[in-house]
Amino acid sequence: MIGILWDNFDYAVSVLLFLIGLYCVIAKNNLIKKFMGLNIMETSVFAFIVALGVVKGGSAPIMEPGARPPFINPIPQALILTGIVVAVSTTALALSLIVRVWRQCGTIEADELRELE
Amino acid sequence: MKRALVIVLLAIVAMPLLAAMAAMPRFGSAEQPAYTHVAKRYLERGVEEAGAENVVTGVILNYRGFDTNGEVTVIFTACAAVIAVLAGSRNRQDQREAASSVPESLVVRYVVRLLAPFIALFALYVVLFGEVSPGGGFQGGTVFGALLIVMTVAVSRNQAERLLPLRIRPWLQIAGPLSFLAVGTAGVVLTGWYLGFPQGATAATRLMLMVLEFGIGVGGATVIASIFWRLGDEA
Amino acid sequence: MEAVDVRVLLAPAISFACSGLVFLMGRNVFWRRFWSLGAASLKFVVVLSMLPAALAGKTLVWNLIEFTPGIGIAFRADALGMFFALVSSALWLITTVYAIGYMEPEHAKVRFFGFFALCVSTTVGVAFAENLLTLFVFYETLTICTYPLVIHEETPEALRAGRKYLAYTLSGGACILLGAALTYQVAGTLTLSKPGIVPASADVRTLAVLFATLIAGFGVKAAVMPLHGWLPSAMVAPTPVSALLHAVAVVKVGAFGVLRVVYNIFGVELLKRLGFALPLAYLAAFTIIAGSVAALFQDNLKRRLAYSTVSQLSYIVLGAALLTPASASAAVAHIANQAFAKITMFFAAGAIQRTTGKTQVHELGGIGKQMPLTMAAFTVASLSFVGMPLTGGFITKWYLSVGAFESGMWWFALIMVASSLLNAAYWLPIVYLAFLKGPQEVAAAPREAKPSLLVPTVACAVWVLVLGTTSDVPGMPFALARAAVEFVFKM
Amino acid sequence: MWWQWPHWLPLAVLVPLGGGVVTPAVARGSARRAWGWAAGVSAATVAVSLALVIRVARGGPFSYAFGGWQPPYGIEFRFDEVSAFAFVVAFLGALAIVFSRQYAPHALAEPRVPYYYTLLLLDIAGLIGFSVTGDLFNMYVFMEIVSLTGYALVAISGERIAEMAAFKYLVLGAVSSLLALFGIGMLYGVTGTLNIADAASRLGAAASTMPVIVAVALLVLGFMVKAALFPLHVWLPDAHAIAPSPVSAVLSGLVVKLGLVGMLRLYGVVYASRAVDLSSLNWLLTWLGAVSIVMGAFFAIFQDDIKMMLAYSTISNIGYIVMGFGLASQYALVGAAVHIFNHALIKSALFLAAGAIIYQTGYRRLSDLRGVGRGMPLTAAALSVGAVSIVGIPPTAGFLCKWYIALGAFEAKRAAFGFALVFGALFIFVYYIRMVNAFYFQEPVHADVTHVGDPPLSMLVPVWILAALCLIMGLAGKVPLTFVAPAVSRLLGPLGG
Repeated sequence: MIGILWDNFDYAVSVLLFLIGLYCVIAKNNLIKKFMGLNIMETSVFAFIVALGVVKGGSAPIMEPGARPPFINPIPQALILTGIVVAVSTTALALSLIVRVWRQCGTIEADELRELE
Repeated sequence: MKRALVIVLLAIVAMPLLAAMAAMPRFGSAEQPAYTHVAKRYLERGVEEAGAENVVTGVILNYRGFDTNGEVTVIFTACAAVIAVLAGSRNRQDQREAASSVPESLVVRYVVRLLAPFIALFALYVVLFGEVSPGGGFQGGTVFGALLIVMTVAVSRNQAERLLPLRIRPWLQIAGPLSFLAVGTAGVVLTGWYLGFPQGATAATRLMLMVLEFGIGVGGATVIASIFWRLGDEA
Repeated sequence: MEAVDVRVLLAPAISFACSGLVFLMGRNVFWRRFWSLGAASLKFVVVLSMLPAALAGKTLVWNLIEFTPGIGIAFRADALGMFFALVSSALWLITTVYAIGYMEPEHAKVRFFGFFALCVSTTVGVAFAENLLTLFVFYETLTICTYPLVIHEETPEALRAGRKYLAYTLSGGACILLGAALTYQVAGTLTLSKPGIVPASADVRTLAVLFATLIAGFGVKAAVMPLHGWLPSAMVAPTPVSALLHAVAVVKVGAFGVLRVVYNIFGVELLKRLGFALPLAYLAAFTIIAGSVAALFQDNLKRRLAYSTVSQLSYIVLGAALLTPASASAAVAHIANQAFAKITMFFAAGAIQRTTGKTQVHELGGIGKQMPLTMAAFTVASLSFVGMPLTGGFITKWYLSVGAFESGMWWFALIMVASSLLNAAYWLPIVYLAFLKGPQEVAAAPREAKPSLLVPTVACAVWVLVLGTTSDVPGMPFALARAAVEFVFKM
Repeated sequence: MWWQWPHWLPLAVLVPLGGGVVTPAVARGSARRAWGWAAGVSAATVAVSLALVIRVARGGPFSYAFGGWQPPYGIEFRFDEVSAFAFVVAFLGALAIVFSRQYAPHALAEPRVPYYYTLLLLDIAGLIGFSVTGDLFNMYVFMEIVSLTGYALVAISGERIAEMAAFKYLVLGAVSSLLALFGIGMLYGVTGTLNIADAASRLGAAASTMPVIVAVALLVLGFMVKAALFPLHVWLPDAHAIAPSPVSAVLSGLVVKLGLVGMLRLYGVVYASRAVDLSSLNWLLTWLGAVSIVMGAFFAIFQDDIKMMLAYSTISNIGYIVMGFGLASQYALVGAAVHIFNHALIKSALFLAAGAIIYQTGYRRLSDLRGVGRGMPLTAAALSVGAVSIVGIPPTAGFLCKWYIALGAFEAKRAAFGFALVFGALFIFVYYIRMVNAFYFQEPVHADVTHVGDPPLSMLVPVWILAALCLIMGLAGKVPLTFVAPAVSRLLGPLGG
C-alpha cells in the first residue's frame, strides 16, 4: 500500500495537513490558534481538490493562440476559488467573534473562558 | 496526556483516509474520471461555448456561474455578519479618535501615496483581463481591498473611507450579488435561463461577463475594507 | 349489516364541542353549567337513539379522516362499543349533575369542566373506535385529559400522584403503540370489526410478544396487578374525578381494551389454541383476591374504594380470559354493573365528605342515621359487590361461575366465592357501622347532602337494582351484551 | 419558455437572497422599514415555494438547468418531494420574521436590526438552496451560507455567552463543512462529476470502493455534526438556547435539518449506485439515534432554563430521525422524512412560544415562570400543545413519526429499536410535564408572572399558527406521508425495499 500511496503522494500530504489542522483545533488552547488550525484544514482540503485537477505536463487552461494541450482541469480551480472566499468569510467572522470575546472577557484562552462561565 | 490522546485519535483517523487516498485515481493521470468526463467538454468547447479564453473564468462565470452567485452572497454574508456582531458596541466618536492616533511614518506614507494609483490600476487590470489571463473579478477586488487597507494603516482612514462613500456603501457592498441578479435576469431575457449567456464570444456575452467581473471586484473590495474597518473600530 | 350514520361521530364530537365551549365561555357560571349539562343530556340522547339499531343487529359506522394512508380515525358502533358508550354517556350525565354540586367551593372550575367533557369525549371515542389506531389515539388523549383532573388540588401530593399516574399510563400507551405496530406488521390491518385479525399462521413467539405487549398496555389502565400502583395514589383527585376515573373513563377503557384484544385482535379460537389466555386468567384471579385483601386494610374510604376497583376490574379481565360465551357475557355486563355500583359508592363517599367532612372508615359510626338515603344507596352498592341476587353484581358472578365450569376450570368459581366473602368482609362492616353502631350524641335529625349530590347517588343505586333484575328483558343493556358475545363467538 | 414551471425554481432561492442582500440598503437604519421589507420578501418566498410544492405534488420532480447548461455540465436545481422542505423553510422563516417585529428591537441593539433581517433572509435562501440543489458543490456553497448566517445570528444578541457559544458553533460547524467538502472532493475525484444524479450513475463504475466509502463516511460525519447527533451535539445546546428566540426557532427547526436533508441526498447517490454497502453505517446510525434520544432526554431533565430544555429536546428528536434513516425500511424512512417537516413545526412553535414568554415576563427559568399559565393563557396553551405534540401524543404531528418508525422497526426486523424509540419518548415526557406543571399547577414564585398578559399579536399569531399546525398536521398526516412516500420508494427502489 505504501508503494501505491507514494504515487498519490500529493493527496497523502493533504491528509497529513488536514490532521495537523485538526490537531490544532482540538489541542490548542488559544482561540486564534484554534482558528489557525482550522485555516490549515481548509488549506489542506483546497490543496487536495486542486491536486485532483493536475495533469502531468499540463498547462493553465487559457486558450490563447499557441496554447497546446494537455491543459489542466479547470473545474477544481473554479471550485477552490469559491472555497477560498468561503474560508475568508469564515475567518472574518471568527476573528470578529474573538475580538468581541476578548473585549468582554479579557482573555481568549479556552480554559480561562471555561472558568469564567 | 490530552495531547497524546488526540494524537492517537488522529492516527486512527489517518488510516482510512490514507487508504482512501492510495486507492484514488492516479495523481496527474490524464485518464482519471475527473479529467475525462465533464472537464473534457469544458476544455474542448469551453472557449466557444462560454465566451472566455480563460476556461477557469468560463467555468466560474458561465458553466458554474450559480456557484459564484452563491460565493458573492457568502462574502456579503460575512460582511453583514461582522457588522451585525460588532455594530453598536462603541460609538463613532471614539473610533475617529482611535483611528487618527495611529503613529505615522512619513516614508511609508509617501510610498503608499505614490504607489496607490498603480495598485489601483493593477487591480483594474486583473479584473479586466480575467477573461484571457489568470485573474478575475475577485482577485482584482482583493488587490483593491488590500490597497484600501494599506491606505488606512499608512495614510489615514478618512482618506481611504472617502473612496467608498458612506451613503452608497451599502449598495457597493452588495455589488456582487446585484450584478449577478442583473446579469442573471438579462440571461433570462436573452436565452430563457437564469445566468444564461448567448452562445460564443458575442458583444453581449462580453458585456455580461464584464458586469459580473466588476460587480465581484467592487463588492469584494468593499466588503474586505468594510470588515477591516469594523474590526478596527472594535480593537 | 353496516350503515353510515353521523350519530357515531356526533357522540364523541358533542362532548368535544362542549369542552371547547366551556373553555371559551366557562367563566360565566350559567353558561358553564348550561353547556355541561346540555351536552351531557344531548349526548346521552344521541347514544340512546342508536340503541334500537344496535339491538336490531345493525352497525353504524362513520369514517372521519384517514390520517395515515390506509388507517385513519374511524368510528363503528358495534354491540360491545354501544354497550360501553351507553354506560359512559349515562354516567357522564349523572356525574355532571353531581360534579356541579360537588365542585361549587373548588377553584379552577373552567379547567375542571372543560377537561371533564374532553375525557368523556375520548372515552366514547374509545368505545366507537373502528381500529386499534383510533382506539390508541383516544386512549392516549384520555391519559392527557385526565391529568389536569387528577392533580386538580395542585398540592405536592397531587402532583406526585399525577406524575405516577402519567408514568404508568403513558408506559402502557407506549406498549399499545408497539403492539399496534406489531399487529399491523403481522396482520396487515388494524380493524376491530372482525372476530380476530391476527393470522393463525404467524410465528408463535411473535404472537406471544404481541399478546403480552397489548395486554400489558391495556392492563395498566385496567389496573391488573402488578400494574395497579397508580390507582390508589390517584385518589387525591376530587370525588367526581375519582368516580369518573374508577367507574367510567380510565379504568374501563383499559378493561374494554383487554376485551378488544381478546375478542377482536386475536379472536377466541386462536387464543384457545395458543393458550395465552390462561396466564392472564391466573393474573386476574390473583388480582381479584389480592385487591380485596388490600382493601381490607384501608381505613381511608376512598382508598378502600380504590382497591376494591382494582379487584373488581379483574372480573372483566377474567371473564375475557376464560374464553367462554357465558364468561364473556359476564365480562361485558360487568362494565355496567361495576360502573354503577362503584359510582354510587364514590358519590356517597363524596357526599359524606362534603356534608360532614369525614373521610376515614372509622369515623363513619352512626352516619346512616344522619344520611339515611345516601347510606341506603351505599348499602345497595355494597350488596351488589358481595353478589346478592337482584343486584347487578350477582349477574356477573353467576355468569362468570358458569363460564368457569364451561371452560372446565371450575376452580375459578371458587375465586368468585372467595371474592364475595372478602367483599362482604370489607363492605358490610361499613354498613353495620353506619346504621347500627355509632355515638349516640350524633344529631338526631337527618342531615342529607344537598339534592345535587343526593339525587345522582340514589339514581345510580336504583339502576344497580334494575341491572340486577332485568337481565332477561329484551331491549335492556344485558341484551346488548349478549349481542356482543354472539358476534364474538360467531353464534 | 421562461414563464413555464421549472423557471420558477430559481426564484425560490433568488427572492430571499436578493431581498436579503438589499435589506440594509433599503432599510437605511430603520428597524421598521427593515421588518416591512423582510416580511414582504419572505411572503413572496412562501408564495413561490408553495407553487413549487403544488407543482411537484401534481407532476412529480422537475429540474432547472442554470444558464441552460444541461447536467452534468452546469448546475442543476432539482425539486423533488424532499425539496418540499423548502416550503417549510420559507413558511417558518416568514413566521419567525413576523415574530421578530417587536422582539428584535427589544432584544438587539438598534443598528443590528436590519442586518438581523438580512441574515435571516440569507439563512432562508441558503436552506432553500440546499434543499433544491442537484449539485454537490453547490450544496456546499449553500451549506456555508446557512452556517455563516447561523453563527452570526447566534452571536447577534451581543451577550458574552452568546459570542462564546457562537465561536464554539463556528469551529465545529467549519470543521464539519470541511469534512463534507473533503468528501465531495473525493467523490468528484472518483466520478469526475459534481451533479448528484450523474454521480449516482457513475459511482458504480468506480475503480475502487475505498475512496467512496471514506467519502461517504466523511460526508455523513459532516452532516451529523450539523444535525447535532449525539455525541457530536456539543455545540448545539448553548447556541440554540442563547440565540434570540426567533433565531432559535429557525436554528432548531430548520438549520439542524440541513444535515438530515443532506443525508437523504447522500443516500440518493449511494443507494442508487449500489457502489457500497451501507448496512454497517445504518447499524451505527440506528444505535447513535437511539443513544441520542435517550441522552437528549437525560440532559434535558436537568435543565431549568426553558430554552436550554428545548435545545436538548432537539437532540432527542434528531435521534428519532437518524434512527429512522438507520432502519432504512420504507416505513421508517417515510416517518423520518416526515418528522423532518413536523419537528420543524413543533420545535418552532415551542421556541417562539418560549420567546414570547421570555419577552413578556423577563424570566427564562422554569422555577421563575411558575404560574405563567394564568398570566399568559394563550401562549402557555400553545406551548403545551407543542409539548404534547413533541412527545408524540396522538393525534398530534409528533405522533406520526413515532408510529411510522415503530412500524419501520418491525418491518426491518429490529423490534428492539421500536421499544427504544417509544420508551425514549416517555423519558422526554418527564421534562415536558415539569414544564406544564410549572406553568399551570405550581404556586408562582413571582407574583407579576400571573398577570403579565399575552404578548402582542405579532408574536401571538405566529405562535398559534404553529400550534394549530401541530394538531392539523397530525390529523392530516396522510398528506405528508403520501407526499414523501414516492421519494422514499425511489430511494430504496434499487434495493427492492
